[in-house]
Amino acid sequence: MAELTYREAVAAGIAQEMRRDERVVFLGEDVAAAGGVFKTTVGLLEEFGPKRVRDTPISEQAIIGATMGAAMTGLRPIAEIMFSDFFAVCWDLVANQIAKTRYMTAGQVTLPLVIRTANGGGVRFGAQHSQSVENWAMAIPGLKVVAPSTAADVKGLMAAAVRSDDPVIFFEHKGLFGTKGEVPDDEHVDELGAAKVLREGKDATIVALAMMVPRALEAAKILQAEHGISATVVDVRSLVPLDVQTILEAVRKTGRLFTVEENPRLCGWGAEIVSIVGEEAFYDLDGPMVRITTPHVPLPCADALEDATIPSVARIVETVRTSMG
Amino acid sequence: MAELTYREAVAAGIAQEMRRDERVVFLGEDVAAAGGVFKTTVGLLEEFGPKRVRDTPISEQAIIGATMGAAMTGLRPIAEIMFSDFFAVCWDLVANQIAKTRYMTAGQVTLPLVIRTANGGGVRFGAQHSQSVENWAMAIPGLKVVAPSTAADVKGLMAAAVRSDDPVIFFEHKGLFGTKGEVPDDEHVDELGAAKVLREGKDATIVALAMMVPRALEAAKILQAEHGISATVVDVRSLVPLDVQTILEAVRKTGRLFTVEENPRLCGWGAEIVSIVGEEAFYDLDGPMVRITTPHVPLPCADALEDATIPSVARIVETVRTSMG
Amino acid sequence: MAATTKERTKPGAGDAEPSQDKRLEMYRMLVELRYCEKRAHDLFLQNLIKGTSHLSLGQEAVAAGFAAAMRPDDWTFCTYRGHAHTQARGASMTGVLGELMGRECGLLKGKGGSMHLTDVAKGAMGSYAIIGAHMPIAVGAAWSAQYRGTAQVAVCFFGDGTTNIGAFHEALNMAKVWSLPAVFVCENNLYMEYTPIGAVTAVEHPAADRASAYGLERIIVDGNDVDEVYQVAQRTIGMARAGKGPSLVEAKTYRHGGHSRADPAKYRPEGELERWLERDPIKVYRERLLGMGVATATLEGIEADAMRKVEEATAAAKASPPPPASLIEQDVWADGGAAWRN
Amino acid sequence: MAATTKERTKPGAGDAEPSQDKRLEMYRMLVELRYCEKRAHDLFLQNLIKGTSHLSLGQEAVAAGFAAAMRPDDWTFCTYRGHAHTQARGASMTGVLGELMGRECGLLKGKGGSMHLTDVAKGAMGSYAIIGAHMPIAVGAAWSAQYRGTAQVAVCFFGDGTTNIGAFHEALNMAKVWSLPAVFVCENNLYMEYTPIGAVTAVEHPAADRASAYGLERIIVDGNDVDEVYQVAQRTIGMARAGKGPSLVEAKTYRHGGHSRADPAKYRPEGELERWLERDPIKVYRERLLGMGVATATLEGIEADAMRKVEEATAAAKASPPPPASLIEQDVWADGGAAWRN
Ligand SMILES: Cc1ncc(C[n+]2csc(CCOP(=O)(O)OP(=O)(O)O)c2C)c(N)n1
Ligand SMILES: Cc1ncc(C[n+]2csc(CCOP(=O)(O)OP(=O)(O)O)c2C)c(N)n1
Ligand SMILES: [Mg+2]
Ligand SMILES: [Mg+2]
Repeated sequence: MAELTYREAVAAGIAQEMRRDERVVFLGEDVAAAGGVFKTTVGLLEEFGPKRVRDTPISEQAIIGATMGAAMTGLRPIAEIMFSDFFAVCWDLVANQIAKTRYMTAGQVTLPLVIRTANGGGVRFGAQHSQSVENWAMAIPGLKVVAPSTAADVKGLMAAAVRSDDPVIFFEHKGLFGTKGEVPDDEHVDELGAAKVLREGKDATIVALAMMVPRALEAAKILQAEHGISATVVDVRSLVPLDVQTILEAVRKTGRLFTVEENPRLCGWGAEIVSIVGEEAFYDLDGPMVRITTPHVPLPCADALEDATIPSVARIVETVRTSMG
Repeated sequence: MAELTYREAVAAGIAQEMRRDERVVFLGEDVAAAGGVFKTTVGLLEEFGPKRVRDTPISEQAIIGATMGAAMTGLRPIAEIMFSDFFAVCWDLVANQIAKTRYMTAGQVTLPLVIRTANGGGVRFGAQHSQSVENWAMAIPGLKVVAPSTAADVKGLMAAAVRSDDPVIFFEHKGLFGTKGEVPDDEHVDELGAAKVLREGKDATIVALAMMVPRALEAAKILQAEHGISATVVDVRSLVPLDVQTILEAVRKTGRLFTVEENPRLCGWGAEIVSIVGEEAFYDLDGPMVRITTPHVPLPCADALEDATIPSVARIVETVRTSMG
Repeated sequence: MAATTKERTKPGAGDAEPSQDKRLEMYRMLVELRYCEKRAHDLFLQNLIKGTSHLSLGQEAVAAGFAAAMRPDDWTFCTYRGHAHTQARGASMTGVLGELMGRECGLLKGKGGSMHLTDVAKGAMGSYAIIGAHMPIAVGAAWSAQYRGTAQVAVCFFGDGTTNIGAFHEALNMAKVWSLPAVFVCENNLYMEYTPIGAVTAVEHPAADRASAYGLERIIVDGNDVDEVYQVAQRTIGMARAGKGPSLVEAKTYRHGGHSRADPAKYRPEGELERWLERDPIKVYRERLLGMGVATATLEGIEADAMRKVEEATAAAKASPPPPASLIEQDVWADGGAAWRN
Repeated sequence: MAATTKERTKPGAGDAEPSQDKRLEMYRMLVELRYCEKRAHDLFLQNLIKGTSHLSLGQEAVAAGFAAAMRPDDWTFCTYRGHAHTQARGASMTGVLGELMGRECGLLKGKGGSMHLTDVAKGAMGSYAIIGAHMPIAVGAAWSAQYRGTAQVAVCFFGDGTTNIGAFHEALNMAKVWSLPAVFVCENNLYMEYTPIGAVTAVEHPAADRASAYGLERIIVDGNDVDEVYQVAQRTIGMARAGKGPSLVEAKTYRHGGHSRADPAKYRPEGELERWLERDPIKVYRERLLGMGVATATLEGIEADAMRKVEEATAAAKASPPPPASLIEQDVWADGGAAWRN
């Protein structure tokens, strides 16, 4: 086990798969010679050469279209969309073409591809470079959706994503790039669709994703220490497929559900999980299900404002505490 | 009162506003000379001339960009996106530019504009021309979102949308264009953000939108007649602003919530409403909250398949009955 | 990268004329595509085809000329107006008509419909219903061919109206920069849906006048002359296969009917259709073949074969049941299913 | 619409030279933009500016030359690299530095940040952070001017890399077809972020070599020569104002620093920066003015004024508090609030 940053784990995951399989190629803006604007892909050009690691024009539609066309004709491409906000300029290729083509062709087309992207806020980039858009992808049938919270998960889920024969949208969190964690040196392949219970409690279940995971864990510690509330913390990790069983089980044990989302309030993944629980575990609930989200506003830029907008440890603690009475 | 089709009500609503205010202009593909591919805008070119009613190239980004630029400099444009699926080719302009610019500029920019679009399925157009994407718009802070179910609401909400100083996404349902209803001849201006209780019941609340509204109503009749279940039916009409009070009130009276959505299952507006109710009216609930949705698949094309995919009257009846029973 | 823009508007010296066999093969294709498309039209009128559909009547020579020049493992990417292109690559006529009618025997088992005809086994890599999307997708296929060194070529068809959408621009630039084996073919039929292309386009030739913006040669071809199309196809596909990069071809043609099912095409100036009917690609080609000494009986035989094929396909498609509801939750994922949760 | 493509690479006869007053006004602008941008760089290093920022050091002559040719009610649309363009239209320097520092006095009260500088009252209609988006938005403003008959002009600045995105293509075509009063100005600084523009573009001059695809004149200008920029601006804005439609200008220039805060710009070939520093727009212009007989003291006076202005603005911005949290739920809607429910 080596300690890697979340950032380094990205290249480690990609490299592991590129070594294994020649069909894996990688493209994006400034990803090759420059190693990516977040330095997540440093070293890939050097190891795999310009045939497999390609810089593109600023043409997101061409990037994602090329990814799809290559995937349907025998390659297993990985594309980078620099900021997840930019999905909006190529959403047709993602949501209407890649997601639907296998279904529409009754299975004639297989699309083993990964689109990885820097998601989320907290780094003072403003409303067009800070969005959490994992719910955009989750709402589209035909896309698998992953959002790791640790370096090890980055590597392991990247490998799983590359090996999947389905299109996977891989959300890396900008606010986590600098965080460190133990990552297996050897081949490391995780599983899509498995949530992780990071902490077991008996009073409440807190479900979180990506950068909200460390905050939820921290909040759980405080809730225990200062308020005697014992909380289970679940890292969802994969929105599609969704590990509904792990979540239901946690809620059945604790009787209360809290979700912590970075995306704006309406129609997030938290609403989906609340709805599933509200139908399937209704009689196990001891009280309201509460979503802790960014308010339904674009993300402001100034540090003072941004920090007060995205759910914080304090807000999680406060919300759970008040709601638990 | 004249009887108009839902289709005719579109042009009636636009014409009413264009007569009143010279700043209202209208643009889109094949909307002028041809009157629109759904014939929703027949007669506008003749009445208002080519300066105010403009055919565009097949350039959705340019259409929506131009709409925004015109709105920020003194006009009140209405744009057509022919099929709502095509939002995906101009989503950046809608979700990142139009929705966020007022907020990012601390209120310097005002965007009084309407984007109207043909939404929904049931007409055998296949997965790229049949989506219900109102949840895409609802998930973006800064957009108002309307989806009328009757001809009168089309005219009245169109007028309200044009008069709103905020950007409004106006979803017309393809499956309803041919339906008829009484529409006020005189100036008719409805209100954004008001749901309508179409039927009062005491056992269950069914919340529906657009083409699902007539189906929910029909289902409520059958539930009453054949199963003795008395259901309130709420037509949401406006997703943003959302008339939460009307919905909560209905649920408080009936104790049960069912939502009927045409969009694929995950992260729809139904999940949002369930989540609000599951937090704010939890103690009024007598049983699970149930979403009736299209399964999480792209929409198949063949009539036999499409009809079995979108929620039907029979499926609504069956789901409510089983769940209440 | 320097712009080297040569201009060429006709097949020139070095473009090989089709052989006599090739000519008869193309005539057969033209006639089959025409008869099948007419049958599709009839099936609409009988309400056996629902939804929408976009016919290629009048534009068959583009599909036939290119298909005749392609290798079986080359790829076609086309639009919602793709019945002809898909069949020209060898897709089953029963599969096409069945798909239009929403039957289980359809190429896509009824899941896709007329706008999405696909037959991967024949290299018909899909019909795409959102303007421009397939152009970058074709770029990706060409990239794959280049990467794997297979000498396959991606041929991508699109309309004049499509030249005004962003994806067109991005795809052509990237194809040229990466020097990919792709041929982009604009079928300029003078109209987008109902609006004349000239009313919404800054240049006269929507594709050809923009070739130089991508460092490409300016190529215009008579899209109603299958021999000419074939020659340009041979040359541009040959260049792509030889590693000489992409081409952009503008084929001038005309659709005889409306844009789609619902369109009576009243926006056309008087006499325009009649003038183009004079230059109907099948009429023109039939006369040419007769003039070259092909026996009337040979052509009539081909025509009779085609009519029989259409009748058989129609009957087979009609006999096929509607697709079973079990298909609804199939084939979202590569495992064959649609589960998004455990 | 026929393509009439003339070529012009320099301001020609009929392009009015700037008056002496205009020249001094432009020199003042250049120096202010330069000093302020350098200050922004210092404030980064002191960690008083968070997030990212994109400096225009070296590119000031484009902003100054165009701004000097615009009417107060004309509109500027620019990119995340927009500090200079926004200030050139008259936005407050305190407002700019305050915004960069996330202070309440910021032009956007801290809500937008460095990539979104806007001052509608001055015609600075926004800085847009997603490549290409503002080009169609500028089209809309130009449409509004044409519709209302105000003779206003929309001037839209963008980078070389932006010429490869779809929105560029759509915007230019529509602007030409509608003959709108817009001037599109490509600041070709040789790089997208870190990748040389030549490596990802099918033509040598990413904007000028594509003008003909939109029926536009080919215009290249030395973007480091403010007089030349001013002359081209006068001419193209004048044409737009006179109802003669849009223009596309390619201004060759160079950024002295990295792409953004984080970028040390190591990808540049040796000597490149040094060669361009020789042609620094301020250096060049100062020498020209002196050569024309302007007194050294006059220029030094301008420089001292500018430095004082920067000091004052810095102090004012530093003194401004962080924005209050109450702003978070303000100004989503025109009513000033953020309520999405009752
Ligand atoms: C992005 C997008 N915008 C609009 C449409 C609707 N539409 C379908 S076909 C068509 C006209 C296309 O014209 P052209 O490219 O000339 O092709 P043709 O139909 O003439 O073959 C339009 C506007 C679409 N499918 N996708
Ligand atoms: C759609 C989109 N893709 C990528 C980016 C990331 N990005 C920001 S600036 C930039 C380079 C732009 O280059 P150019 O247009 O030459 O402008 P310059 O920065 O040189 O002024 C890129 C790729 C973006 N902001 N938007
Ligand atoms: Mg056409
Ligand atoms: Mg640049």
